[in-house]
Parts: sequence; structure tokens; C-alpha cells
Amino acid sequence: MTEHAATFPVLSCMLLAPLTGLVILLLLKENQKFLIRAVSLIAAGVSLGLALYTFANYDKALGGLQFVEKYEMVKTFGITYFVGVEGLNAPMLLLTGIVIFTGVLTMWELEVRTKEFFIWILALVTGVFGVFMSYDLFMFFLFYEIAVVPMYILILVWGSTRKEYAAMKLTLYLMAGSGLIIPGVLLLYASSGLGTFNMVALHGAHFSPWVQKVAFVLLFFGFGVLAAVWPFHTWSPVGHVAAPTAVSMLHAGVLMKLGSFAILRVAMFLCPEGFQYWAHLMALLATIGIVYGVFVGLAQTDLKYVIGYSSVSHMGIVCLGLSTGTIDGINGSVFQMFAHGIMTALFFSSVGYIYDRTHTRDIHELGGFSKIMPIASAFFITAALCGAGVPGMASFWAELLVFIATVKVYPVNGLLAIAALVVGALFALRVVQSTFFNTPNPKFTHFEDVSPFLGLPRMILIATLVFFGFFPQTMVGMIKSAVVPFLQGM
Amino acid sequence: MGSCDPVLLACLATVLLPLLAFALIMIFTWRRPNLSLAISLTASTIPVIIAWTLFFKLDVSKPIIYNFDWLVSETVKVPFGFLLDPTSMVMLVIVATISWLVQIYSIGYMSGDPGFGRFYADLSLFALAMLTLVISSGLLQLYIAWELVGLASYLLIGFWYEKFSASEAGKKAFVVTRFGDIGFFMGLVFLTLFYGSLDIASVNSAAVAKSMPPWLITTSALLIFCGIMGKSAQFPIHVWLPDAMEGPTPVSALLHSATMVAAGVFLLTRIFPFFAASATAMTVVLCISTITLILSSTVGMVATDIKQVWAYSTVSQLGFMAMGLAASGLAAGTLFPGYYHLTTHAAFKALLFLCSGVFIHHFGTNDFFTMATNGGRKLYIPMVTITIASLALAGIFPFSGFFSKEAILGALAQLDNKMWLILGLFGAFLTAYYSFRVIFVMLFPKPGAYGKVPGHVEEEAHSHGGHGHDEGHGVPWVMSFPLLVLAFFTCILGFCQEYLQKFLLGEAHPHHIEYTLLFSAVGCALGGIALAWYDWGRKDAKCVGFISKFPALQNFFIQKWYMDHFWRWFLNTFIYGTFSRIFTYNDRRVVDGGVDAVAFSTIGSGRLLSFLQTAFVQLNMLFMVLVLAGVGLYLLMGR
Amino acid sequence: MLVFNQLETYLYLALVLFAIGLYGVLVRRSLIAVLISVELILNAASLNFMAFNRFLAPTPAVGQIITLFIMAVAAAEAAIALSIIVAVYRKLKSINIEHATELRG
Amino acid sequence: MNVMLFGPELYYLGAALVFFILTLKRQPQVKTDYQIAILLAGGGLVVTAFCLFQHGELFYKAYRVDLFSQIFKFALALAFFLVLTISHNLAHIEERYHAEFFLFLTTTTIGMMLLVSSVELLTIYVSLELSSYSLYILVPLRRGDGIDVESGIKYLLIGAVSSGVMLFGLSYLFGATHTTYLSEILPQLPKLLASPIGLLGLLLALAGFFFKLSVFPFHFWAPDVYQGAANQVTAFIATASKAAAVALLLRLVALGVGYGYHFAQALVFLSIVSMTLGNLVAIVQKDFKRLLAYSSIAHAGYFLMGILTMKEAGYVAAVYYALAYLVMNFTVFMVISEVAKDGRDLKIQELAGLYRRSPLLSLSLIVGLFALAGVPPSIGFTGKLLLMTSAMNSGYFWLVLIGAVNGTISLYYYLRVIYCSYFTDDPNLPPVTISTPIRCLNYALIAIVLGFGVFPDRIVELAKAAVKTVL
Repeated sequence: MTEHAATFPVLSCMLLAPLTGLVILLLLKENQKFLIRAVSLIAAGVSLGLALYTFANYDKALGGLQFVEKYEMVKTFGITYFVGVEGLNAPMLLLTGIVIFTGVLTMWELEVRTKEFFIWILALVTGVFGVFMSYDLFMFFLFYEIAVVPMYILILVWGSTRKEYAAMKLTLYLMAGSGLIIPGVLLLYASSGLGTFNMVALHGAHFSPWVQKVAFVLLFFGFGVLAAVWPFHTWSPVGHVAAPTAVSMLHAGVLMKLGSFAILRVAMFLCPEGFQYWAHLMALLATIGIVYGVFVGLAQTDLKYVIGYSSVSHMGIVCLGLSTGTIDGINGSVFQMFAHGIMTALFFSSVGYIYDRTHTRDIHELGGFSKIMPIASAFFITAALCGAGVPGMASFWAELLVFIATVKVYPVNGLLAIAALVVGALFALRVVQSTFFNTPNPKFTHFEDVSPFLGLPRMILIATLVFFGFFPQTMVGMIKSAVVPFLQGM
Repeated sequence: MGSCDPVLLACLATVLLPLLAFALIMIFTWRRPNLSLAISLTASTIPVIIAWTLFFKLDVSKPIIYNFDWLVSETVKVPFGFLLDPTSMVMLVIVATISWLVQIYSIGYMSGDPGFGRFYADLSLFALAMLTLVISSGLLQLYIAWELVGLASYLLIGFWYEKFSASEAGKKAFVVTRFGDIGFFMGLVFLTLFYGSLDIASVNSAAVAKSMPPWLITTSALLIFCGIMGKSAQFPIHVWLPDAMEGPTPVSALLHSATMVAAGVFLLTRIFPFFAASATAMTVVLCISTITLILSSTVGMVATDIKQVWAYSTVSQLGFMAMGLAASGLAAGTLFPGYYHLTTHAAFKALLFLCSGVFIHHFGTNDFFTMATNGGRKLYIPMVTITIASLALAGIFPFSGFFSKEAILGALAQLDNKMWLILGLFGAFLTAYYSFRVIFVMLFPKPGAYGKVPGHVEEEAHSHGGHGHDEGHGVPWVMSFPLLVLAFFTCILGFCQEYLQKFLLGEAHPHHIEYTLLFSAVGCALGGIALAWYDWGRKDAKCVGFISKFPALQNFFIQKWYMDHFWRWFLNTFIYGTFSRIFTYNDRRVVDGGVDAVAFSTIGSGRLLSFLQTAFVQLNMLFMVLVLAGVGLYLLMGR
Repeated sequence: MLVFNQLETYLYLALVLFAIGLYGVLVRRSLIAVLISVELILNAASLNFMAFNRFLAPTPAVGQIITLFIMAVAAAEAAIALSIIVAVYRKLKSINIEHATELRG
Repeated sequence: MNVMLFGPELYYLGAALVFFILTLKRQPQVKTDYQIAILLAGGGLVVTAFCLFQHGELFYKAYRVDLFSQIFKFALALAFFLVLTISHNLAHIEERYHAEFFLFLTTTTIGMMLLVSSVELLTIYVSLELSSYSLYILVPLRRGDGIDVESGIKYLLIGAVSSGVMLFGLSYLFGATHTTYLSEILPQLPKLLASPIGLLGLLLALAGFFFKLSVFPFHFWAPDVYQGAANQVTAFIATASKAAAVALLLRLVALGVGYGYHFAQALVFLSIVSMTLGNLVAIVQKDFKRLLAYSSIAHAGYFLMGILTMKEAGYVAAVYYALAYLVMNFTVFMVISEVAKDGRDLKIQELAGLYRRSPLLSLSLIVGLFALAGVPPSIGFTGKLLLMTSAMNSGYFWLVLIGAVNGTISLYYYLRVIYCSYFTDDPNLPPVTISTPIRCLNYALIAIVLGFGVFPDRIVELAKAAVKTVL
């Protein structure tokens, strides 16, 4: 693909903003809470701004990689610092920016070990940005792990239910995933014979079908663990339940997207033949995930478990779209990555607000929250409806695209997935009903509603959802500008 | 593009004003009743004006179409646009007017309700969705509006969410209609993939038949009809509509009788040529709608809750419309009869509900026996209007219902198989019976005589909301005004037949009256009324209904043909009982268990291997030597 | 006497020595005995060196020098080993390996 | 001869002499001794750095001075210095032995320095023994309840036997090739590997080197010694002697040409078993140093992964990782010896609440452990990935796969340690106070571990140049 160098290093700044914030935080004292929050908010804000800038200023007509920066890192092994923006990762960068910004706002009231918390959050975010923007396999993987590991500490210190178990499980599971990714990546590196990790260059190399098949399956499952591809999803509900609010937001909102994005960016991009070979498996697992997720979610009573399983289902949709390998499908699934990211962030921030007050997430114990805290429940209900695929929200379009593409390629899977929507609606409404409707639980009636300040991040999220629900073309056009050449490349 | 075009601006205003109102109220003014009311009313009044102006001023004999790109992917191209043709114009007027009337009515009905602002926000949301649905140019846009209408219905049914039954009903409505919509969606997917365009105009064109094989057309048509079944509460997924009466009565009047549920039938008329292209599909429609008609009329006969009666009557009338359309589809007729009935029905059914709303509001009960015994007839305006409406519903000359029903029966009569006609007449008979059952009970109450009526419990009605006023003037004008307007329409619509026909079809068929049909129809209606009189009206009526002669049957009807039981059983057995439980178990035990097993076995193997490090240094050295020897041997062999 | 005048003899001898040494190391329980067996191994090695040197090496000196070095190193080793053994005896009141079995797993 | 060539060794010989004199004093002044020691170590660092780019041959070509050896000498000097910096309280070594501790530490350093330069069998043997024997003495030097001497005697026995075995092997090599110069022996490898004697010799000779690197099956000493020896001594063994062993092996392998398929397979086998065994057993350890011992066994496996590629890239990666390992492993040991001020063995539980007792130490602990586990952005991650890259380049797919999976396993026990230090707390454990120099040391180490992890180019290029000199 064509590359257009950046006039000034936007992406590096985007990457350095959280890093700088982190360094500043290291120098601050634990008791300077406001300063700590402010610094991290500014850091997040700067990166969000830059993400918006890239999203707005990306020239769709020009296409290709833009804002490119390249520096040699290790000549001997052909490692370069190679970042750029195209239609595929611009939405992801925007997503990350929005989620981290709102996440920091959401955790504004955190009092326990504030400094460390924001340090780790910023570290994580740096990793995420790095993954989305880097086009060098080595750096890609490096950032990938940076993004994954802080979860352990974040969950362990600030988490809630069964956190030791969850944190260890999550980290090891994802690391096992990298255990598959490393050989896959290195196999590609070695068999290309180019001695470079530069993805664009590797894309030019002609891998033998065997290599492609092996590498693809390794990469697919390796990254699939993070994308909660069935049956490698069980870490995700447990992890969500244990994680603190902002971490859940980042994790479900952004980290799981890392997995699916990597499947697209690395696995499918570098081994098309492998993809052709395994596509049916992908579609199958994705479909199982979709159906399975909603049905298991139907039986959960812990709010976060419910959301966790809905994420499994929605990520299944993403994966399904990818597996079609058509323009519509990939448009849809990237869009879905974005939409679902925002949506789950909204979910978790609302749940987090309620949980922080009531210290329970059992939907039978809760109830009537529309009366107690109408705004907070409005937020949650919006998210739930978005999850149920109600039009006017971004995710509706994403699902529409994916389903149409899927029915075209895999009719059975497609129809099954569509049918699962009913159950999806059922379990979304079931949660809404038993949490927010009916008569309030007297224990909780004294809690006050979301303050405007804390409402702000949720409003931002809803606004994003609705905006892209009404103007899907802004997103789809962006994605399409990259998908078309992408598929020609395959 | 032509943003200077006044018609386009009008359309945009019609759609966007309610949206604006919804947003404003939801974000800012939902705590302020009056402000919200003002906003919402403005946003609903302007569309009414627009609608009527367009209806009279605009010449839509050849459709006016606006299309803008909304989403352009590869095969998926979704335009956002408006299609103004006779069909949509009429519906536009209906929707705009009734929702406007209902909003006025609700000022009185909902006064003092804590959720007043929210109520009007939801009404605006509904208006937005419904208007978009009516004038949308593409099926996908229509589907989106369709879903939003469902959403609004969900919010409004569950408006009093503290009531478990209400929130439950809302959920039920959403999920059941969604169940149908899935079919609709699949149908659209098929059309997209195999036909390529979802533009209503082109779907109705003959090109479809050329580019799609018949079986595919039938499949798509039936799939889309699933959506219609859901929305228009056709058997077997009609079960949500009666429960939907949990919502405030204005809502029932607007959504669940006049407009939203009619959207299904509207869709049927919208792509009537497409449906007509497949005889199979039309036959299926005919069967289902007939079953619906009979089922709901029979249930309506035994209901004691006034809203339930009208709810089931709505279901039956929707079935009746569908019958009409299907019949004319099969007999190469026009969409006029069904559509005409839709129009008239919108008026008189809304009227029925609003009247009942007055009673309910006044007596604080839904049981019309109680209302009657508490002197419901003394509320003159509603009493008169409800009687008019019932006459229309029963199909008595000169009220609108008479003409539209007669038209539908005419369409049925054109079928070779007269069985349909007979069933239709039977339905008309039952309709007349149950509607006048209500009316006679209300008019000639017999206190203490209703003890034997199944489902009715003698209760002392508590005057609702502490209105200190005595009967007669107990109705605030904001509530009585809409009644009068609607009553007016109910009376005159019948004589607009030619005009409407001309408007819809371009040319008016000479209205030749088949007297046999006419008399049989009127006969059925009168027979029903007479029976009602015999059972409920006359001085020494037994007040149990003829149906009590057949207790089994009566019970069957009271249990609503056990449809609710069936669905509940289905849900519990399959969804929750089987899939959900199995998958959950599998998730916890098999999938997750497997993961944990791997982890623990790793640790176990570590513990096992740690015994290799014995405390006896010599054992270790022995091991060392042996391994060394092994490697040496391997190398020697490999040499 | 040809037997003494050919390489193999010495190699086999060394091998035997080595084997004995290894055996001793593995089975004797007394630290001193183990130490002696280690010395045997070293001697086997030096014998090898001498033999190879005598029969094959281009320069006659190499093997002998190595052997000398080995002697020195062995002496040092013995010294250290003995000193540690003394320490062991001080702490464990025994020089039997079976008593030094604290560390395991 | 040019003195500069032999500069470092001479310097440390002098240092050893000084320490020897210090040992002769009647009553020791611990403080001054320590100051002298640290000064000398620092000087040594300077000297080695100064001689970094010397190259030439000494002692009838028995001793090669090239960038390769000099880099490792510098690494050794660094290790020596670092270990001395954390030796300010040798709580578990009686005060009158402190001077001797310094002395033997110096001598073993000298031994290793000689080792990395020597290219002749006898030289290798002697320098190996010099380094080993000093360690044999250092290990039981600890004041303890018996496990010290036990570990000492075990170390000695296993060491003696394997060196004996090695010597026996060397004798065969000598016999098969009639020379003691590596430069002449290794070119004849094909012939050697063909003849049973040569093969046996080579194998037995490798035994000695594997013993130093604690590769399976020569790893048995490691856990006991790590646990039994004083923390500082363990630190030295864990850092310096590893580096030396890697250097030696690299020389052997790099000089050789045409090790056959089977030989490589044998190494693959040893590598896989070492890393798997090490990681699995480490999971169930309670004593922190013992755990690290097993992790070192696993790392020996990783080192082999680079060595057995028999390609330049692999050697470069191995050198890089050796240096990386030195730093990150030392980071962890520093934390140990700082937390266990009284020199006791550190149970993992005793790290409880470290984040409260000393945030800085807990941070360095996390950084060090994550580096060992190969988590970015750390020197360990980069090194490990480079190793695997080279292995994959030589087509060892399964080796890489297993290595990667092993990385996951290892993460588990590292995380357990982090868990204890970060998330469990024990109120009656006192805060850990650390002196300013140590504080600076912490910052420096963290900076190095992270910095060179993200920007490894300098080191890699250096390692490449070094490797070129031995090829």
C-alpha cells in the first residue's frame, strides 16, 4: 500500500501523551490526588484529540497509509518503528481515545492507591495505541503484550469478586495466547526470508500454503483468545466481573478489539491463503460464540457476567464478519468493533456507578433503579438497547452489514446468527427489567443519581453511539477506504 | 440537493421535529411537565398541519421520491428518503392526526403523573418513528422505523415500570414483535442478496418477478409477513397485544389500536404488488388472518376488562383487514378494501379506546361491569361516542365501519371458495355481539346481576384521582374534544369512499352494490346485536352470555385458546430450560473446567518433577551420568 | 613386551580407572572415599594424556605438562575438598553423605 | 607483550593481592575493607572498559583477546562490582571472613575472565577450575545451620565429578586431534564426530561447560547452592558464572564447523528439557532463591536455543541475552539481599507488603521479574524474542513453540512472587530502608532494563561485532 510520511509526528505524540503522563505521575506524591487525576485526564485528552485529528484529517480519497513514521530500531533483525494510519485502524485509535478519556473520568472518585492505578492505566493505553498504529510485527507484538500485562495488577489491586483467581486466569490465558502468537509471527518472519518485521514488506513476500495455514491457525487462536473467540472466552466474563470499572471499560471496550483487529491486521493480511483455508472454522466458531453467548447470558444473574457474555456474543459477530472476507463483512466487523467498544464501555461505566453505591450486582437484589437513579439507568438502558441491536445506534449498522455479508457467504451461520438476535433482545430486556423496573429495593432508595460531572463521560459515549447510528457513512466510508485495497491485496 | 424544495422540507420537518422534541425532553426538560408538554405538542401539531396541507394540496398521482445515501457499502446500499404516494399520504394523515389528538387527550389523562415529561418524550419518539415508517422510500429505512416503533411501544407499555405486570408486558411486546421482525429482516436480507434493491418502488415493480424465482419470492414474502404478524398481532404471535393494554390508555389508543399495529397491514399494502405476485404467500396470509379473526372475536366475547375487549377486537379487525388484502390479492383486486378498513378502523377504534379511557380514568377500574353498575352511562359524551364507535365497529349503516366491512366482504366474495366469505360474516357477527355486549351492559346496567359472569369480581369502585366533580361534567374538555373529533370522522368517513378510492387508485370504481352480500352482512351485524340484547340488554336478561351453555368452550375462550400458556411453556421448556441451562452448564463445567484442569495438571506435573531433585547428591549424579550416557548412545547411533 | 608398548593398553587402563572412579563417586557414602574416587577420575584423565602424548602427539612435552598441571589442580582440589569436609564434620558431626540431606525438591 | 591486552586480569590479580593482605590483619575493620573493595571493583570496571577494544593473542596463542572476550570481561567486572555494591552488609558471613569473601570473589572473577579468553584446552581447564574452586569456598563460607556446608559439599562433589569427566573428555579430544588448541581441534569436527573417541570426548568435554551453565542434566547443584549460599554469593553465581559459561560455549560452538544433525538434535533435546523442567519445578517452590535457581535452569535452556542455531544471529542473540540476563537477574537478587538484611533465606511469603515497605524495591522487583518472564518493554522480552527469532530462522519450529509456551508457564510463578510482594500484606513486617546509593542503583537498573529493552540496537550491534571476532 502507498505510504505518505507525516508532516509532524502525530502518532508518536499520540503514543507519547500517555507515556509522558505516566512519567509525570511517577514524580507526583500519592496524596496529590487532584493533580494525579488532572494529569492523567490531560494525557488521555491529548491522545483523544490527536486520534480525532487523525480520524478527521485522514484523506480517504488518497487512501493508503498516512501519517507514516519510520525509524530503524534493530538493523540486525530488521525491526523498525513503523507507524501509520489507514481506514482500518483510524476508528480503533478513535475508540481507544474515547474510551480512555471517559474511563479516566469514570474513575475520578477512586481513592485507593490512585497514583499507581493511573500509572498502570496509562501504561496499558500506551500499549493499545501502539498496537493499533504499528505496522512492524515486532513492535506490534511488543505493544500487544504491554497492553495485556498491566491488567493483572489492575485487576488484582482494585478488583472485586474472586480477583486473585480472575487476574491470574486472565493473564495466563492471554499469555498462553501469545505463546501461540510468537511462533506464528516468527514463522512468517523466518519463512519470508526478507529478514524484516515490516508488515507491508512481509505482505509482499510469497509464503508457501503450508506456512500460511500453520501461521494463520496459530495467529488466529493466539489473538482469538483476546478476542474471546469461542471456546477461549471463559477468561472474559470472569475478568470483567473482577475488574474495576475503568478497567472493564478499557478491557471489554478496547483490549478485546486488539484481538480481533490483530486477526484482521496480521493473520488475514499476511496469510490470505491460510485464511481461505480456515475461514469456515472461523465462521463456525464465531456462530457458536454468538448463539452460545446469548444463551449463557440468559442464565446469569450478575450484571457484569451478563455483559461479559453479551460481549462474547458481539465479538462473535465481529469474528463472523471477518470470516466472510467480503467488503461488507469486514466493514461491518470493524464498525462493530468500534460500536461494541463504545457500547460496552457505556455498559460497564453504568454498572460500575451502581455497583460502587450498592456493592451488589445481583439483578434479583437490585430493582426499580429507574426510580432511584433515573439518569444512571437511562444510560444503562440505552446501552442495553444498543446491545439488542435497536436502530439509531451504531451497532445496528454494523450488525446489519455483517449479517447480510454472512448470509451471502455462509447462509446457515448467517441465519442462525440473526435468529440469535431474538434471544439477545430477550436477555437484554430481562436484565433491564429486573434491575431498573419493578418496585425499588428499599435498601438502595437513598442513593443519589449521577452528578452532571460523572454523567459527562456516559453522555460522551451515548453521543458517539447515536452520532454513528445516524451518520454511519462517516465510519463505513473510512473503513471501506482501507478494506477495498486490503481485499484486493488478498 | 434540492433543499429549497418545500415538499422535501415538509417531509424533513415532519420527521425531525418529533426527534428534536424527544431529544430536548429526554436531555433537558424531562423534569418539567409543562415545558415538555409545550415542546411535544408543538412538534406534533406542525406535522398535522403539514400532513393535511400535503393531502389536499399536493398531487401525488405519480409518486414523489427523494433519496439520499445513508450508508453505502458493497452490496449493502441504504438510502434515506421519502416516498410520497397516495398510500403513504393517507397513512400520514391518519398517524399525524391521531397522535396529535392523543397528545391532547393525554394532557387530561396523564395530568399529575410523575413521569409526565417522559411520557411525552416517548410519544414524540413514537411519532418520529411512525411518521418515518409511513413516508420512507426504502424497505430498510422502513424496517429501522419499524424497530424504533417497537422500541417506543416497549417504553410506553412499560411506562408505569413499578408495576411488574407493566414491565413484563413491555418486555413481552418487544421480544414477541422482535421474533416476527427477525423474519422480516431475513426477508430483507434475501431481497438484498437476490434482488439487490430494497427501494419500495422497484420492489413493487414487475422487475422482481423477472430477477427472482417464484419460490424465492414466496419465501421472502412469507418472511416479511412474519414481521407483519408480529407487529399486527396475527395468530400465533398476537399474544403481546392484549398484555400491551398495561400501558396508559392513550397509548393503547394510539399505538395498539389505531396506528402502530396497523403498520403491519400498512406494510402489506405498501408492497401489495410484491405480495400479490405470490399466490402461495397470499393464501397463507388469508388463512392466518382468518384464524386470527375468529380467535380474537371469540375471546372478545368473554372478556370482562373493557380494554381487553377492544384489544381483542383490534386483533380481529387487523385480521379482517389482512383477509381483505389477501382476498383482493388472490382475486387480482386492489388494495382498497383492506386499506379503507384500516382508515375507518383507525378512527373508531381510537375513539373506543379513548372513551374507555375516560371511564377508566373516572372509575379507576377496567372492569366494565363495575363501571356500568357505578353509573357509567351518566358520562354523556363518552357514552354517546362509544356507542357511535361500537355501531361503526359492528358495521351498521351509516357509520364508517359499515362501508369498509362491506368492501372487504365484497373482496372475499370474489374468491371461488365461499368458505372465506362465510367465516368473514361469522366474524362480523361475533364482532357485533361482543361490542354490543359492552354497550348494553353500560347502557342498561343491572347491579348485582353480574355475579355469575366469569372473570368479573364485584368491587366497590373508588373514584379515581379524587376528582371532586359529579358525573356528567366529569370530563375535562381536553379529553372530550378528541372524542368529538374522532366521532365526527367515524360518522363521515363512510361517505368518503369514492373520494378515497379515487385518491388511492386514481380512478373510482362504480360502486355497484350486491344486495345479497349487503343484506347478509347487515343481517349478521344485526343478529349479533340482537343476541347481545337478548343476553345482556333486555330487562330480564340472564347476563351470562349464550356461550355459558358450552362451559368447555367458554373456558377455552376465557383461557384465550391457551396461546399464552403455550408460549410460556415454549419459553420455559426450550429457551430457559434446555438451551440456556445446557450451555451454562457446559460453559462452567466443560469449557472453563477444561481450562482449569490444564492449569492444575501443569502445577501437578511440577510437583511431580520436583521429586527428581532428591536430597541424595549421589542419586542426582547417577541420573546425570545416565542421561549423559543416553545422549552419548544416541549420538553414537546417529553417527 | 608389546602390550606395554601400544596405546590401547593405556587407554583401556584409563577407561577402567575412570569407571572405577565414577563407580566410587556414585556408591561410596564416606565423603573421603568419594574424594578419592574423584582423584581416580583425574588420574585416568592424566594417564590418557600421557599415553596420547607418548604415542601420537607431535611435540613430546604437551601431555606431560598437562599432567603436571592436573596434579597441581588436583592437589588444590583435595585441599579445598578436605577443608569443606572438615566444616561439614563440624556442623553435621559426620562425614557421611546420607547425613547431608536437608536440601531437596 | 602488550600489557593492555592482559590489563584486566593483571588488575584483578593485584586486587586479589590487596585482599589477601587484608585477610592477614588481626582484627578486621569491616567498613574500611568494604570501602577498599568497592573502590577496587570500581577501578576494575574502569580498567575493563578501558581495555574493551583490545585485541591480540598471548601465551603462544593459548589466550585470545578480542572484542568478544573483552565484552564478557566487562560484564564480569560489572557483575563483580554490582555484587559488591549489595555486599555492604554481609550479615551471614562472619566479620573475620569478609576479607576472604572479597578475595575469593576476586579470584573467581579472574578465573572467569581467563575462561572467556582462553582458546586452549589446558588453559580452559585451569581457568575453569580456578573460578569453580573459589566458588566452592565461597558457598560454605556462610554462617548457617548446616545447609550451607551441605550445599557446599554437594556443589563441590558435582563440580568435581563433572570437571573430572570433562577432563577425561578433553584427553580424548587431545588424543583424537593431537593438539590442545581449539582453533585446530574444532575445524576437524566432522572427523571427530565420525570417530567414537572424538564424539565421546566432545560430549564429555561439554559436560563440564553445561555444569557451569546448569543445563539439564547438570543442573542438580543449582537449587541447593542458590539456597544454601549467602545471598551475595548466589547473586554472583547467578550472574557472572552464567555469563562466563555462555561465553565459553559460544566460543566452542562458534569455532566449530559442521556439528551434525544429531548433535544439534541432542542440544535441542537438552534445551527443551531444561526449560520445561526448570519452569515446571519452579512453580512449586517456596524459597525465593530456590525458585530463581530453577528459573536459571530454564534460562539455560533459552541460552542453548540461541547457541544451537550455529548461526551468527543466534550467537548475537545469545550474547545479548547473556548480558540482559546478568542485569535483570541481578536486579532481583539485589531486592532479595536488600529485603533480607539479616542475610536469611527469603521465603516468598516474606515479600508480603513490599509495595508498602519499600515501593522502589517492589517496583524493581516487578521490573526484574517481568524481564525474566519476558514481558515487554524489557531487555528480557527483546532478548528472548531475538533468541526465538534466530531459532525459528534455523527452522526449529517446535523448539520455539515449546519455548513460547514455557514463557507462559514461567509467568505463572513470577506472578506469584509479584502477587506476594504487591497484594498480600503483613502488618508486623517492618519497612525496608535503603541507602541512597542503593536507591540510585535501583533507578539505574530499572532504566537499563527498560531502556535497552525498547532501544536494543546499541547492544545488538556490539554483540554482533563481538561475535564476528570469534567466527
